[in-house]
Amino acid sequence: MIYQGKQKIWSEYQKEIPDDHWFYVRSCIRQNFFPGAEVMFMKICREELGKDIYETPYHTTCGGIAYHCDTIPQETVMTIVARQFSLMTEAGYENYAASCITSFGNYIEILETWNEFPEVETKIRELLWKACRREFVKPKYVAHASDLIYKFRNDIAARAKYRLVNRKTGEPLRVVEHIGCHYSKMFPSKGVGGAEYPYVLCGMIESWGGNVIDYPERRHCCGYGFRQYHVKANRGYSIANTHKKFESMEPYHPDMIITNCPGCPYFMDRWQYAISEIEGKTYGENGYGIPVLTYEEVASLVLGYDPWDIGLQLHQVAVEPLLDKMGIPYNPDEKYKGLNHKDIMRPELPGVLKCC
Amino acid sequence: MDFGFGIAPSSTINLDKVDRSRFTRLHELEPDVYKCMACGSCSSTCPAGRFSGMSVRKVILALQRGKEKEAVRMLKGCMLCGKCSMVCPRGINTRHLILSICRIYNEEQQ
Amino acid sequence: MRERFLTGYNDFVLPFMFGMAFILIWCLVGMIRIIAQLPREDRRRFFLSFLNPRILLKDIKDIFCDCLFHVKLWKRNKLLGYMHSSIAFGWFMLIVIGHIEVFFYAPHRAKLLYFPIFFRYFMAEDDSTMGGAFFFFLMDFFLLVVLSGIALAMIKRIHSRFFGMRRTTNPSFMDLVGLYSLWSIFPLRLLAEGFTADISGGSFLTKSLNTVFHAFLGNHVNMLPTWWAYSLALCVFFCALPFTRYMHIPTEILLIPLRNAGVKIRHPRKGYAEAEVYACPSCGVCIDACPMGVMKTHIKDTTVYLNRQLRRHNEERIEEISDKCLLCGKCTAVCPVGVEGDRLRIAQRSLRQYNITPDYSRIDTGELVRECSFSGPTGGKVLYFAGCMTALTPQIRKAVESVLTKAGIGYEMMDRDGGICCGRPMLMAGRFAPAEEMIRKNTEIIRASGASTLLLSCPICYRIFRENYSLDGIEVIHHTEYFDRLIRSGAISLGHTATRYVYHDPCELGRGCGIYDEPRAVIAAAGELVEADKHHKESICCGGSLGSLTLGFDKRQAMTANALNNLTKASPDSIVTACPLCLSTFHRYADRPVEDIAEIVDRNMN
Amino acid sequence: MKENIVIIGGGAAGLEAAGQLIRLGYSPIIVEKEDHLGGHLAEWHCLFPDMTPASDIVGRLAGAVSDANIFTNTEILFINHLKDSYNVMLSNGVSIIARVILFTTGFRLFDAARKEEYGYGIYNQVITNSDLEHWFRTGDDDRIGSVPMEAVGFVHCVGSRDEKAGNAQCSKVCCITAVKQAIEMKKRFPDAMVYCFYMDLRMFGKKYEDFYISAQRDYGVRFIRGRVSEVSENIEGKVVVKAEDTLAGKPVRVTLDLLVLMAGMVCNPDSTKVASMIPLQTDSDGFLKSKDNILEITSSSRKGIFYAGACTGPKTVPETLAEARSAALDIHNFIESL
Repeated sequence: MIYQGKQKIWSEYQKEIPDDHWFYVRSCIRQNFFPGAEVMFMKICREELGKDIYETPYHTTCGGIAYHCDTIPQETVMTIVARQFSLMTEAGYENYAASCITSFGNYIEILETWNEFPEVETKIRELLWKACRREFVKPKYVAHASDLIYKFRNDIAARAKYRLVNRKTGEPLRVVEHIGCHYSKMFPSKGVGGAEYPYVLCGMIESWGGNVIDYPERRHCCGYGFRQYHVKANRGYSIANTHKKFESMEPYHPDMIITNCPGCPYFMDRWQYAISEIEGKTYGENGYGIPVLTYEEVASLVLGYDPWDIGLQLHQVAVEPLLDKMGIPYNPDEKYKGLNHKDIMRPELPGVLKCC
Repeated sequence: MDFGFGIAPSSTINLDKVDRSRFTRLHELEPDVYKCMACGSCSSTCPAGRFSGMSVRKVILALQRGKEKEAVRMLKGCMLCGKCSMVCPRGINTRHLILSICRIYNEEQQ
Repeated sequence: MRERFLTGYNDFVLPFMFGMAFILIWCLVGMIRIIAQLPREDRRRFFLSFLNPRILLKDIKDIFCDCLFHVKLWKRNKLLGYMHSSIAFGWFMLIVIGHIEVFFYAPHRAKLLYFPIFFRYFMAEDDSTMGGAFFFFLMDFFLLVVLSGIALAMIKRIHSRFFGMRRTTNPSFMDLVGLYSLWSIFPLRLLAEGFTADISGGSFLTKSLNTVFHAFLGNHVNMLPTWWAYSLALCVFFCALPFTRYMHIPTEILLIPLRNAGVKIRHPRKGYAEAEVYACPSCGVCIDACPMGVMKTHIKDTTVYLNRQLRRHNEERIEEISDKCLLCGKCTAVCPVGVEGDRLRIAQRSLRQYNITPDYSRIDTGELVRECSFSGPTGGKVLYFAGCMTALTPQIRKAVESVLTKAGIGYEMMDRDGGICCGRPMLMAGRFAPAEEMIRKNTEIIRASGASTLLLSCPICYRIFRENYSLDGIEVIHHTEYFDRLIRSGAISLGHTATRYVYHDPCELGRGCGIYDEPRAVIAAAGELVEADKHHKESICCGGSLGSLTLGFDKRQAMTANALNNLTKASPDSIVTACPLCLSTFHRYADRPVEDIAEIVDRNMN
Repeated sequence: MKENIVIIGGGAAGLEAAGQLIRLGYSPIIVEKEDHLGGHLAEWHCLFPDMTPASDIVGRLAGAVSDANIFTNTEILFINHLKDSYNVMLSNGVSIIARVILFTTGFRLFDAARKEEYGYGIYNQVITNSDLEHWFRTGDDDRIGSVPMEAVGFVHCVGSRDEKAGNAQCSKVCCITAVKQAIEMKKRFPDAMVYCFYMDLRMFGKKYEDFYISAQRDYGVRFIRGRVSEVSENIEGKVVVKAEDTLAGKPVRVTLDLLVLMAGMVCNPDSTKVASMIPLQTDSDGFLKSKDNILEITSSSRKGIFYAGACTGPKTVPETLAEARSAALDIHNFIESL
């Protein structure tokens, strides 16, 4: 691996990310999977970094899942997106940040389509007007939320209480970064670092002290693939892809996986349990899995938030080994306590995968 | 635990894992097996192809890719009529090649 | 006639007696072994054949014609024929007359095996026996005949071209031992009898010799050593015989009745095959006959060498030779003793073990039957099976169909969209079981189609349909025969042109099925027929044969060129054949048009 | 004859044209930006199909022009169009008035790093055809032979026939070069498996097909029809290649000790820069545009400006030399007609 070669590519794929004043749209599914992630993003941006992040309860899905499942036509998804833009316009923002990778890809794809085919944009404006009498101005900048954290990675590093370093050995943690497919594979120039060697998560890892692992199936899909998971008959195909990734990263003994997509962490986390049940195999140390975290969760850990406050107890794969390595204190008794110490009940333990 | 689905087998041909020993033996007997440029003349002219999907081109390829079972299945349909050897633009003696494959590879082992 | 010695014995007969006993026992054991190896059914057939006077007579006639007179060789080349028959028949007569002499003049010595051989030593002529002089004359005469044959044999070793043979076999060491001992027997006999000519009497040869060289032959000190030498030469010859090509002499006598009894090769090493292998005289006629012979590297792959390797059990070479052959059958056709080089090879190929066995059970014949079933009343219908190879030479199929249509003959095609192979190529590879399966499938289709005539365009198919299919009630016919019949019956007529056609006899049609005249008759009706340099059963394979398993494409070009050379000796305008494989092979390199008979018929039809 | 002929580029085309013009009695001036003559050919080890050493060819070509005016390390600063001639200003301060300029500016090798998915410049064991030739020539490359060479791969059409890479054209020589290099690798590492990943094999030239058959039969080079989609590195530092075996209709992956990218020929930006001084037309592929692609391949649309070799498109060495000779003759006829 020639690091300078990658740096050269990274330097070629830099995108402009405004410093402040963002209109933020949430993901449809993340709050169910990793409820702490989006909350922590807002908290970090607003409270730690003092940024202006606006969100509105009136925004809807971007239509991406339906679009990628081939259940709605493109005009529909474009009109939904146009409505989101009109909410931004109404609120007086021009920087648009999406929490979800598929949404981000969706916005980029639609804006590029309008760019190439202005008549489509005109038609969508008409449709939006007909549907809800709304108008919009196209955003000046579209970013994924991870782009923002990437931009502020060094500010976060400066405030960090913990680093991605093994406290005992002083060695950097071996970190797998997994980028959502829709981040830059369709439009390489719209992602930090391009499509082949995206830098957005690498930058965070490097800045926070970890070592990035470049393993052969790094580019491979997490296995979600929308239809591959949603149709039960295809689920074997979905898990096969995840399995392939884990088999490929196994020799590197990763300490953790960081992702920037709603589906990826979910599938890489939950499928580790399913694989352990089907194959009897686990990929972490001592029968544990490899903890899979979102970049917001990692940022929160680095900044010293309580693991249980940021929702790490909702992960299938136990995060305790990682917390131990980073030297982050936690109270095991508090793990399954929700807000105001309300008992959220302990989950049933799986047969093979060790989960404390 | 039964989830109602398993890990789907990969269709990828992993050349690292192909056991080349038998093909190496075949190549010693039939150096011309490497001459095939996959034009498909043999397959299109093959009278057995109609009944069994026999294709010398595919057999050669399948053996190189470690898909011996598939090759054997096709070979069982071969009638050894020799049309393939007549049409092969590279002059490969396909009949003898087929006979050699039938000696080196074993349907029982598949 | 009087006996010279009371005992009627001298020690010098011992070597001869030993040799004679050895070879007799050897041959007896060999014969029993071969007969024992025959399948029970063949063995029964063999014994029963002796009870059939017709076969018995044929056995005797064949033994005389083939073993003594070498009629086939006379036909090939007179000098070669004379050489062989002079030695064989001359020697035979020496033995017969020797026995007659013993019978007449010393009947009490008839029990002694050696007595007729050394008659002149033990018996002396007296003045009164005119008969003795007569027999002595005959003996000298046949000795001269044999000696002339030996002299020719010596010349042949040096210059085989005089005998019409371009190439001859390379003798093995034991062959040379046999050869030189055989050559020495008769000059030694002449010498020995020359010594005794002034004591026991002699005739024009021995007596004259004695008179001319009296200074040497009159000295009786050398007499006994010469008789010893004669006896020893016989001994060496007999003892070496089983290990030399001369084993063909006794073996052929067994082979002929076996063949006449209808016994066939079942195993390449046992029974009938073994008789053929040992009956091979290593004459090398097959070397020149072999189409592969155009390339020097293939000379050692001819049948004579196959037989030699089979005798030596050199497995690697046996496999190699067996696989390389084109199975054109020409060596079989020209062999003076009837060794079947092609069948031996197929039998050899059949021994091979394969780990993948074809399985055609899933082929749905119903669909194929539907494709070729006749509509309307059955009876008198022609089912046309073009064959796999014809699919690559569509001009043949097109022409045949056109002729049939123009002649108003109702027909259906059995393989319009491709059919099941006839099985002959598989059979030629020695894989009988899959071939049988194809035969079964095709039989099923033909029977179900309701045809009464099966018309074929490919001689490869034709041969197996004739030899291995049982289609009783259905006539199997090649299009050359069929068109000939149509012409003769007046169903079609051809316009005659001045085009000079040469006809190439395809191996499987000519030598394989004996169809020589019909195609020629058809061609003669359409134009001027000229013959190739070598034709009929001597026709040269085009080189495209499916018979060879190992001959690569690049190795065949020289053979095709040679075959074309042979065909164009009489400067024909066009080369005509009746086999799709010959057609496409010749097409590749010919300098003039190559056509199938069907094309000519179609073009010249009135 | 006192006619100034400026030849821009001292590669195969420039040298051959100069040699021919000298024989016709002219004294051409060769302007070469590098410090040596021979262009890309000088960087190559040997040439298909007879494995002729490239240095022999360059030596012969350069030998024939020893009498010519040669300026190495020299670039064109500007060209002014005078009434019926051109004023060529060189970076060494020399200014030439010439009625004839011959462009033999050649091509540039595609920058393989631009095909990011192949990881050239990122994965240690990924090299280009040019790197391999360098190693053949000098033996100076730590990446080759330092580890056991069990499997070597060649990727055809890198940056050629690739609209995404901005080059829709076929580079013509890469197929046969890959075959040649594969054979050379097989000679040096007989136990290695050598794979060629190709889309089409374009064996158009004399003896190319023989060469290809020999690579298959005699050297056992394995040809896989399918373009490599992505390359990654495994923990041992080997290269993992993914492609589709389009003949089997299945994805294929293989681990290699060395991956060679057959970088194609693309237009030379220096050529474009000089051409813009006159200005000359360029074609859709970026190469200089001939007056006619069949009849007048060596002529430009401007009087006195001629082309030879790969400045008008990818060409083999024999084609380049033939064009150079043809251009020399065209120039001679042009001068005669003045």
